Amino acid sequence: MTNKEFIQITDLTRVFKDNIALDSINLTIQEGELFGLVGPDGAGKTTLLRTLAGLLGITNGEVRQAGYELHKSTEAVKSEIGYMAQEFSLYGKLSVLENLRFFGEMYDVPAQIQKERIPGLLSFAQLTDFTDRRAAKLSGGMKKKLALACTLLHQPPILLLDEPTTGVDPVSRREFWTILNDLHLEGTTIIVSTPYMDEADRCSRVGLIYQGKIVECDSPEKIRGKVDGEFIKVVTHDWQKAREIIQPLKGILEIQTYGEALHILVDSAAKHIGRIRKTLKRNELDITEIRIVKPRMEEAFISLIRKIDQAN
Amino acid sequence: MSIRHLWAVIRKELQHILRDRGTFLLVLVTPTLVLLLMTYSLAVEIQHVPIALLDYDQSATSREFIYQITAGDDLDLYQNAASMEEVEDLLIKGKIKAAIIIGPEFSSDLLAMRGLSLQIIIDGTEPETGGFAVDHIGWRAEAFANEVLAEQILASGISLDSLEPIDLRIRSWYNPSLEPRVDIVPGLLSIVLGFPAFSVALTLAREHEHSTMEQLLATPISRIELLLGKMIPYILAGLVNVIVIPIIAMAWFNVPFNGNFIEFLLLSTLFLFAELSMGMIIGVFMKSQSAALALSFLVVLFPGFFLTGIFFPIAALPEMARMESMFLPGTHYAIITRGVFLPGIGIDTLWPYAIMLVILGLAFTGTAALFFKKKLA
Amino acid sequence: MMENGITIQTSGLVKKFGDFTAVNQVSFTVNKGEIFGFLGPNGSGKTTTIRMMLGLLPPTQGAIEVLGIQVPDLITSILPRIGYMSQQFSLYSDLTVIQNLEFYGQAYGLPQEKMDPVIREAIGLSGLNGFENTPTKDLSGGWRQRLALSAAILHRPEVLFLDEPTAGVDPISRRAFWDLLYTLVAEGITVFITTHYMDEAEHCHRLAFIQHGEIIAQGTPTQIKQDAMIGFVLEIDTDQPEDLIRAIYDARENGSSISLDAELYGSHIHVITTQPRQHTRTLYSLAEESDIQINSITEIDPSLEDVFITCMRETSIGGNHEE
Amino acid sequence: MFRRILALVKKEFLHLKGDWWLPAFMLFGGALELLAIGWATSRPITNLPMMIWDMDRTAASRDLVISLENTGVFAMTEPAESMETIQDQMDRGEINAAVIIPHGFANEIDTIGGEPVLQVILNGAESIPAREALRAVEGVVRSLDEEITIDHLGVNPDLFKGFDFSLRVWFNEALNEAYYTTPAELALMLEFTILIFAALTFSREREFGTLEQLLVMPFSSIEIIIGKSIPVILVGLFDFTLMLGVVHFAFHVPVRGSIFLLFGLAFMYTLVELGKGMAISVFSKSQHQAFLLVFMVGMIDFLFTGYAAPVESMPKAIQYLAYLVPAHHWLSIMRGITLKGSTIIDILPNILFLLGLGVVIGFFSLRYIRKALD
Repeated sequence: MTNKEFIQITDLTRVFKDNIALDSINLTIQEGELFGLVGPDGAGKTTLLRTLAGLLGITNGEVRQAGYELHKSTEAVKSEIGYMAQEFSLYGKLSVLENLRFFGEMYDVPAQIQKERIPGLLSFAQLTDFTDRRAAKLSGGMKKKLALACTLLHQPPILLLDEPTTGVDPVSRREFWTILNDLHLEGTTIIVSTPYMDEADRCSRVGLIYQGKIVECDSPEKIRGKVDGEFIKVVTHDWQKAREIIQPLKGILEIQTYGEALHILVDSAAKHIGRIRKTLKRNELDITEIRIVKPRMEEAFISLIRKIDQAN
Repeated sequence: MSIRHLWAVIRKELQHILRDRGTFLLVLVTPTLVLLLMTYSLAVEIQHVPIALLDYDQSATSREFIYQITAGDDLDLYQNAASMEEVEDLLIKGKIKAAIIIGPEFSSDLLAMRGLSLQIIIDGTEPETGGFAVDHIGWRAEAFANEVLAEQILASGISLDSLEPIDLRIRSWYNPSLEPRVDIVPGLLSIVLGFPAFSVALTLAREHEHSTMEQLLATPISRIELLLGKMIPYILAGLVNVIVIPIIAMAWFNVPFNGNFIEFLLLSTLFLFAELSMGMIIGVFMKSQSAALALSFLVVLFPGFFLTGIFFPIAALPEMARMESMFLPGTHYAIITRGVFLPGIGIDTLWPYAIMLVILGLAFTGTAALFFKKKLA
Repeated sequence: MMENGITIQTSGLVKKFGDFTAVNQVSFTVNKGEIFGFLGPNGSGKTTTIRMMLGLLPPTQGAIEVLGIQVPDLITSILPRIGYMSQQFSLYSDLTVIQNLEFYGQAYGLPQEKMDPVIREAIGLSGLNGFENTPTKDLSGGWRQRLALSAAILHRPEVLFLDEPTAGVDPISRRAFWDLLYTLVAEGITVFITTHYMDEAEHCHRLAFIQHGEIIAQGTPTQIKQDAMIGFVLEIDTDQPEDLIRAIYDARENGSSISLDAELYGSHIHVITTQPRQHTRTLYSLAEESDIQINSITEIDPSLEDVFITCMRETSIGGNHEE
Repeated sequence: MFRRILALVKKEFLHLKGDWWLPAFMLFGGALELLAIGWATSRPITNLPMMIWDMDRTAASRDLVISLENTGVFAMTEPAESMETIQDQMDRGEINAAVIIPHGFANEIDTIGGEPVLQVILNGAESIPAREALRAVEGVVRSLDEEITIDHLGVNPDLFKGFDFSLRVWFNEALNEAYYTTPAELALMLEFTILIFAALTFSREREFGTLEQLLVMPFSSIEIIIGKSIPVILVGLFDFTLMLGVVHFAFHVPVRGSIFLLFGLAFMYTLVELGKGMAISVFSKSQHQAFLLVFMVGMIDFLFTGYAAPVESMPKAIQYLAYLVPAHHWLSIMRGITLKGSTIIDILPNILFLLGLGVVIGFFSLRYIRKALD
């Protein structure tokens, strides 16, 4: 089952007029992977997903998915894929149930099987009580869950989700990811793009795409490990003053604010933690907490992008 | 082609129309309502045309003449003018459409058989009413003159009949009194049934504007399925009007329907298919509703009015316009509707036009499908 | 007019749509120079509240004062001092980047000589250098969001209402955006913001949680975290996270006494618990039964997101009338 | 205030720029369409297919056919040999008229006191060409009548000449069809252009959700209305100028009255229609709906303009209603100033009505729009 090469992208290039949106991308995704696609705005995430879904032509390169060559059998491969567009794209005037049925028909799911699957999907998406509500009247999170349910009705082996949780509240977001986790556990191959770095952390592998190229591709942990330097977390009663004091110190690479907490990026934590503590004390600041913390995905993301920018 | 895909799109589209009450009502009612309004406005029988009289003669004969001129419902005496200036003023202000100037020698000339001292002035800005006035004044004047002259003519040994020797026997088939509404109602059908084409163009453009197209394109539906599925609900909406309009035509406007209704439904479906395919092409090319709308006006509505032979006979159009009219489904359908309503002929005679509709429909749908890429860019 | 430094004050705000109460007795004050976060699930009444404060919707009951002016009656007099970025895409999609900005500038009466530098700055801020003449419909979601934000602050308003300004924006831009907000706040601007990013919420001075149209918690992020008392988060490091989480789910379904709220985070599993010691032990034994190797279990701080979710779950999920 | 309005105006124009179709239609569509339709329809009806069944086959019958052909109204098809052919062609709508010349037609003409019979069959399924055909046939027969009578009686042909009344056509001496069709078509095109453009102003912003943003900007509702109006007015007047150019230069329709008066009133009319269009726009929830409403309203107006049928001939109630339709007065003004050379006094009633309607429509639209915006 596992470790089969399910999606294979070779030298994929897509050019729009004078803009290279995808620049010879090579990527292999195993069956059953939950693959996260992250990258700055406009890096090519949506273009890549749309291309995989057969919505955009290929300028150069090859894509093989579930045994199909994309450019040869664009239509046939669509049955193997569940694609969820970034913008809400269900029919607002149709009810939850009608939307589900519509996509069921589109993907040739026999009526009998639709009947069997729909109750499951509804409860899965926690929409059982809203079957007759028009999609336009659903809250943002519910819309997204409905959209996901619509793409799942034909039980596609591949799921392509383009920023499925943007604009969704944390409760719904967590529910959404519970669903994705369940699908992942059932063996569906999922590619999901997201601007939320905590979501990237939930993936089995993360690809960082930048300027149309995959610049990093590894497990979340390994990516986090690629941050140069270490983070020291400091909590004081006056973060603004603390920041002013620490900023000019030697060896401080960056300070990030998290409410009252400061995350200080240094080349070596052991070397600096004592000095920071001393300096703060000298300035009569009460330290509630000071310790070394692991970099978050978000920090890794920023640091990696900056590194590339500097290299250019 | 998968019937299930087709049906799903149709059902979705129907649900969409039905849910939006305002739009639903408008889509369904517009054709019939516009037809009613237009029939009323176009099939008005000209009457009560206001005229003025300027009588320089002021004789018993001229007064008798004036009495006869204004006796009917066709011409109404608006004013007895006292001078040419007054006539002029009335014409410029549009109060009257024609004026009759009775010369000072009107009665003496007439009695001496010297001629008719009569001048008619018409408002050339509205030749419909102007021409009407001329015709009617002319008939009356001729009859009046003949009457006055009859005695003298008889005295000179000429029979009155010999003044009009040819016995012109006019028969107007299908519409004995040439009432405009009888042929305008069937003719207008081809215009008002084109309205659903606008809706088709708009709904397709709307899917683009609201990015529902992206999701739709990601499904395995084929282009033809999608296009036909979008079209069929509006064909159905059109067919509702095809059923309602003949009933109104017969009951309200007294227009005969002599043909076979089932055949008429079939032929109307062919027309709707061809006409809506035109809307489809527009929808495929125009990615915004406003542009789709603008183009529909330009290529569907106005040519539909002027180039399909409803108001203006195709035979009289310039060569190029006649060519263009052959590509308009409305041209062929106008012939069909008139044929089915009035002479009551059927498919056995009308098949060439039916075939034209099918060819146009297929060609338009084909073009739409050809240019409708299942890609976003 | 703004004596005590209060920029926004609402009291007993109620909005009903027919039988449905979208906002119920909402009262809060926002001080000058403060970033006030307004958090709640989709459909909890956030947008309705913002719309009332901007005079777009008349409240059914209650009073609103913005910049010392009664809303909605006198709203027009303060509109030039307000900036607003709506949740919906608030730019004209067929206009280019620069045309949109120019329109905003002119609408807010920016003098011609200031226009150029301000627009230049806004373009730099949204990172759209080189895309000045691109129609906004061709921009990616995150970029559009950034542009809308730059447009909303183009005229340097005194109060800024932001309805999910950073939805779909990448972390780098979000960070730049928050840096900018801090700069603005330092200049004395007041910010009223809704967001679904809980890490952003931690940047706010004060927060209010809203659920079903009612405010259920208010205070600084730290206060709220302390008040919520949700317990601890255990992070489990294992080589077989999928297998372990399946085992946890199975145990829960079999009605075992251990009912744990567990979630998969890549190669880690997070478990929220009030009894960390006991559950650590349970987890080890569960792993042993299923023959799974646990490398380590560490206690980590609950994030504001964990707090938020717990708060919301307590008051059940629903509320979905927002359109 | 002025700068803010200017900003809105500019934005509205930019919307047009983005999509080249729309401005092309808005600015040039009317003029082009007018050119095409005017070209196609402003000509006398000619070439009506006519079928002759000549059973007589004499010089006289051939002369008759030639006179019919010489009218220019008819185009002769293959001659018929039987009634069935005529029936068939008529049913198919292939011919508009048929003339049957019976045996002995020439004989009857030659005999004094004879009764030559001529049968004419008209295709009533197309009443407009049928009437035209009838008129032409009657004309030919009348002059033939005259000839025969003169011939039989041996009288002076001038005797009858004096009995023709003299006819003068004012304002359109040459009976140029374009004179009456094109100004009316111009008036209608102008109405539709303004209505559509005005109807899209708000319905579009509402559909895209940008209306909310517009409302929180420091625009007063009056500023929004003015800002959105100016482009419509400018486009309307531009269109009007262009179309007037087409009418004047391509169709040689004179402008006999004051052109300034014409432009002044065109401006006034534009405002009135604008008010209607905007009210529709605010009322509609989507562009689709706005468009359908414009269509209905436009059609109703069309009914009352008097373009297709004289208002005087309609029932009294409808005549009064017609006074309440701006387009009705506009058409009178248009025809008056271009063809009749009307002065402001001549068309004063129309102007006053238009003004009155403008005030009423403007007042209610403004109130309605402001209420909807606030």
